[in-house]
Amino acid sequence: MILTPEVLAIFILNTIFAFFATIAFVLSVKIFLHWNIKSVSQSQYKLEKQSYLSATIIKYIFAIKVPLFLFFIFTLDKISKVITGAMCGAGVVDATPYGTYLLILKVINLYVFAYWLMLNSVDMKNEEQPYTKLKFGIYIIAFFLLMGELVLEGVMFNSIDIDKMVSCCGTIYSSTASSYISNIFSIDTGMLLFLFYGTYVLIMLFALLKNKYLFSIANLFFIIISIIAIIVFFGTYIYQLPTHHCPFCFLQKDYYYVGYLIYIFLFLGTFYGVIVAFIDAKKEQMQRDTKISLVFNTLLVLLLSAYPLIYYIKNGVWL
Amino acid sequence: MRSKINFYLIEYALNALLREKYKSFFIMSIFTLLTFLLTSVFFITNSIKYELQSTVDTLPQIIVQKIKAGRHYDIDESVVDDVLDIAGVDDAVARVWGYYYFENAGVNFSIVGIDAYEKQYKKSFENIIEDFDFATLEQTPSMVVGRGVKEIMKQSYYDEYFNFIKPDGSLKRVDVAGVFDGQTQLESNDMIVMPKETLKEIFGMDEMQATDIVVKVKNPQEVSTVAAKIKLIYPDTRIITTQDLQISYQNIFDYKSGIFLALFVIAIFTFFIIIYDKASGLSSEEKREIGILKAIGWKIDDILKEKFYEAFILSLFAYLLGVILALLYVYLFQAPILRDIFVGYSQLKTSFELPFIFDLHTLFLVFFLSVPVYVAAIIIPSWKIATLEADEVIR
Amino acid sequence: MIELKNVNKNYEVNKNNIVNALQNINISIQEGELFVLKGASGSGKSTVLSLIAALSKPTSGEVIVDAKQISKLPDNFASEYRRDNIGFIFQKYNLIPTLSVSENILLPLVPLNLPAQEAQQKLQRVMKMFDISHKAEAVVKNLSGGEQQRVAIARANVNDPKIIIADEPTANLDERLSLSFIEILKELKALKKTIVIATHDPLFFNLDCVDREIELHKGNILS
Amino acid sequence: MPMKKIVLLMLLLSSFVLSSYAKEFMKIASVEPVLVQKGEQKNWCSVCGMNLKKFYKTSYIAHLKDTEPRQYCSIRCLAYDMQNHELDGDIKVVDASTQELIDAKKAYYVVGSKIKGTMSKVSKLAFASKEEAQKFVKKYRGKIVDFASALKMAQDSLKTDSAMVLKKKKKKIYPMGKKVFQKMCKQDIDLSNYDEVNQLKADITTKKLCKHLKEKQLQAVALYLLEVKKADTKEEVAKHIHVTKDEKCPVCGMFVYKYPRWVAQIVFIHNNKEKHLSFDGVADMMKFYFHPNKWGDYGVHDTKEMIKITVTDYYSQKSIDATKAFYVIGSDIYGPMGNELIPFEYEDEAKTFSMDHKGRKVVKFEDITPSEIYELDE
Repeated sequence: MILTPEVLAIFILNTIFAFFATIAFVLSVKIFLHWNIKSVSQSQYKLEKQSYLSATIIKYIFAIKVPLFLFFIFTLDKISKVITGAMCGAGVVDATPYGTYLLILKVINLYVFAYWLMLNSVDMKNEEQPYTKLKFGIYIIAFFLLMGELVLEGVMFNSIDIDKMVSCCGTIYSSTASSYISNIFSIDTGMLLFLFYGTYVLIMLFALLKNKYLFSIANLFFIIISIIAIIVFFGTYIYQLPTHHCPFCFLQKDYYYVGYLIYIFLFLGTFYGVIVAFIDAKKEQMQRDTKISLVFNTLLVLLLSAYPLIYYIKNGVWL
Repeated sequence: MRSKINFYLIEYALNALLREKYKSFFIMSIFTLLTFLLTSVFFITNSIKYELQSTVDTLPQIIVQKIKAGRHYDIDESVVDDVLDIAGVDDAVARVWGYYYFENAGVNFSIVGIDAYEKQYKKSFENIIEDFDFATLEQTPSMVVGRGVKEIMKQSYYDEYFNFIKPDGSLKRVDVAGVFDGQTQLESNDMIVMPKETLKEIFGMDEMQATDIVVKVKNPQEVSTVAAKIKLIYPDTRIITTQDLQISYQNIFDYKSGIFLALFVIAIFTFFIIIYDKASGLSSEEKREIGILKAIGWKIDDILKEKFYEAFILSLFAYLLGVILALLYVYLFQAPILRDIFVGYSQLKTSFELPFIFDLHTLFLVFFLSVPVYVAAIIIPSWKIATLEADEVIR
Repeated sequence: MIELKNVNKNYEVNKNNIVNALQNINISIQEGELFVLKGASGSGKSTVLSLIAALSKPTSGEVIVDAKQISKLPDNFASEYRRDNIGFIFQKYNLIPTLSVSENILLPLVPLNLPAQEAQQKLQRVMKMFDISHKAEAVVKNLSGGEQQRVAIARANVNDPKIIIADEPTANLDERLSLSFIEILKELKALKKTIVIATHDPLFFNLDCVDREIELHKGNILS
Repeated sequence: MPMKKIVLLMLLLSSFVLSSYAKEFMKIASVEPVLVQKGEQKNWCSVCGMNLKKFYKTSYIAHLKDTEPRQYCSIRCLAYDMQNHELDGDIKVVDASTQELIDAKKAYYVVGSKIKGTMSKVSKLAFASKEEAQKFVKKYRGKIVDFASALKMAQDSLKTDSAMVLKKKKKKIYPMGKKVFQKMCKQDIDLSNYDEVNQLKADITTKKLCKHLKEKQLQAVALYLLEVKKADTKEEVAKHIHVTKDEKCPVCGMFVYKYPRWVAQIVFIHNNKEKHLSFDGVADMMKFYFHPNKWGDYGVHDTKEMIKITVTDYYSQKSIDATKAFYVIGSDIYGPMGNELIPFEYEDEAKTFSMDHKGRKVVKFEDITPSEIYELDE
């Protein structure tokens, strides 16, 4: 058990989340079952009002969750200093069997909540409110994901044993290790880079062709390929070490916290890219989303490419 | 663009807060108090931790004391040789020190004997050795005294020398060779430094004996192993390591932090309830106002937004105010009252200042512990206000 | 332009006491008309105005404005509709007393977040039109009743709505001010605005500029 | 009467405490010591320079070929001298109880008693009569042997005893001697005339080479002058491996400055320039050492190009030569990367550490294998 003020703060906020998320959940179930936009009954008016409360709660949770996610990563980094063997968040994530799932769940939840908000904003712009049932249906699923995250977070912090030694990121993300992560190192770097830049070009192309489905799928693929490319290739240039692949260390001060920037770009770029296919928005909004997606994806590609390029210019060789 | 900040709405929110002067003031006071307390406690704990660490860092890693009949007793100097032979020990020094009660002034002097050619276990002694010629001090029994000590002696007309009473009742005259300024107030107020031999004579100690032995270990990881080994060779000794000290300090500290955290969770909950209550209790005037706004075309979202602007302005202001007050309280005024709660070891160490440790992380922490809680508390009341039937309240 | 079809409106005071404010009302108002609803207080005049302004929803029946079913609009859209199409002049003015005249007039524009210049233009236009420019910075609670009403009218017109609704506009005015209000009405009518007034002030009866009158009694139209 | 009993008991107890204190065995002479060497230098041991009066009860007189009679503080110094000189005549030892000079070969020796040895871990005290020796054994334990076995013991332990003494000299005596020399002595003492400590000590006092010194200071300065200054042994400056803040371990990628207690370094020549790589532990350094090309192109491709490899001694935290160090594998001390090879300058320290911390084995640099290194990660 590790109970630093940071962890306590996360727990307190989680309690608040759980409390409000439950209220929103109850209301969402009611809305999901009884919503009828055509009805003029009192109960429909009431549901309509309650939908505002649910939406407000969900907005609140998302608004706090985003900075809290960064705070969470920051806290992991801080805790890593008291755990033997861990040098960055990766060690803490690896310290318990729950860490990896928690992190994945957190990222999924960010995407789901952001998607919900987009859906909500489109829905509220239409007099017919065509997505109301859908969005509250999605929230019912999101609620369980969120609760899963909160429980997992509690369990994870609860089971961190300061005295137990953990692996450092150098071991977890190494091509010689036999963990499942090391499988990605079997991908040929040239192939990987081809995929990375190729996907980026495809995204641009589909944006030009205005095919939102292909655009969305390309973005979905871009999330995965980017993370792998960062671990296998770009990370080594950020660290200027051919053998260091950790996707956590560059969140630290020694690397000017560049990791936060990378992940924010990646999230915004791919999120706006993916949702265009999932939301039947007006044309202007779709164009806007596409534009945002392109801007952030481009920023990401530029930022990541700058590291090897600068390295090459400075040293005259590739790593 | 819709996403631009709506300054009209901010202005309106600000006006709304000012209109409800007393309520805003009340909520802000509570909020400020909360952030103030929270920040102060974190500041104090950060500072104490830092101070503790630096205090412990200056202490000898291991102190070996001989225990006889449960009391601290003089230890054989030859123990140093055995300790030096333990793997990992960098240095071991036999210390000679003690207290001398000067009845005339009713004060205790602490007297330290040093050997000028030994490695010193404390930085301030190095300085004293550099400033005074100990070779001559040893010839004619003389000493170096702290500035404060000099003053006290002068009051009893001891200017050039001082007569110590030895255990056998005879007097030992020791000349005052010089005055030094200690690194701390404490040092210069009660410390006397003289050659080991002279001090041993005053205390009536055997030539080959010492008060205790301090041990330096280069690798801090080895301290406990070395300590265990000394204990094995000399079962009649008490071994004090900095780790022991640290743990005992830490225990006091954790205990107090624990109580505080428990109180704090209750405080947060209370805060939540108070805010909820205050935000729910609407005057008919306020209700009418919301009704008017809705009647002239404000949406539920607009009103919610306005309420959150209000909350944000209020909480941000209170947060900043709380942090600034805490900064002043802790570092300028040295945190009266609160500090005493946390400084449980005041008897172990007489005086210290809270060093200025500024940690951005603490500010984020306090932010997450206050602002989201406040905003959460107003969600439901704001929603209730925003969904009021305009038609009913404006008539 | 405005059509109420078979409108019923019940108010639930408590579980066992339901008041029928309107019973099967059918009203049709043409564009540019100055329409007067007469009747004693409690006759349901204000309820009709609320329904037209989408401030409340009918228990049954339809309210159609500009071919739009406003009785079924979700709350946010009802507000938008109100903001863009309706200028509401209340009996008690319903100004925010601690704000200044210009601040009060600008209130409907706040959520729109207009550029400062555009907002100022709109403000100046209505202040000039209703002759309140000289008091622009005065706090509303210090104004006289007539001035307050002019502020309320200015606020109702700041967004240049097609429909003006007035609820007992002269109830708190002396005769001189009431007459000047009628002058303002005429001006508005000249601007081709549809105007609906609920009143029991005899001053409005048989007025030249009034196109049509209906009298309500206990939620029913007296023919 | 209980009261009386208590008083009696207390009296008894206090007398016991007092007597045991008073009867503590002291090596210092309580009679006028017999000193046989010539001149002022007679006061000190011929080998180590220690004060003979202070260690009179363990001291010896011997005649060696081609020398004046020599007097030693202990059997250890006698054994030491016998390595270089042949014995000529008999050896005299001081009886530990009567303090008279007796024939060493006929004496009874008590070895391994509670009394500490002089310059040795185990004390060897001589007695003329067997009864005295037995009485002593009763009180202080140990066992009785003859001269030959006592001497054998001294000879056998000479190496370890010398190492122990040297350790103490390095830690305490030489630094003190240096300070005394700088503050109290003439800086132009000609050391070429002196071979032995007691000679030098005699001259320092008689010829006033230094200001008045106490015995301890005199001993320190003499040892410093002879064994450090004259021998011109380079003064060991405890050097740490220095790393800058931007140095990263090529193997694991961590900033090395965060783990100063574990730093290891490989120095190599690249393009005629001396370059180095720092590691946050021996394990990582060895990984690099075995496969320098696996971790990227740093301009070093073969172990032959490495001109110096240093590691941080676990105990002293000094920079030591990695190829000469001893490493403990499988201990319960973890480095920043977990299981580590813990480096030591001296084998005995490595063994001590291995005992203390449940080490699996102690290996030399050349015995480390890559498979062992990679096993550490599991």
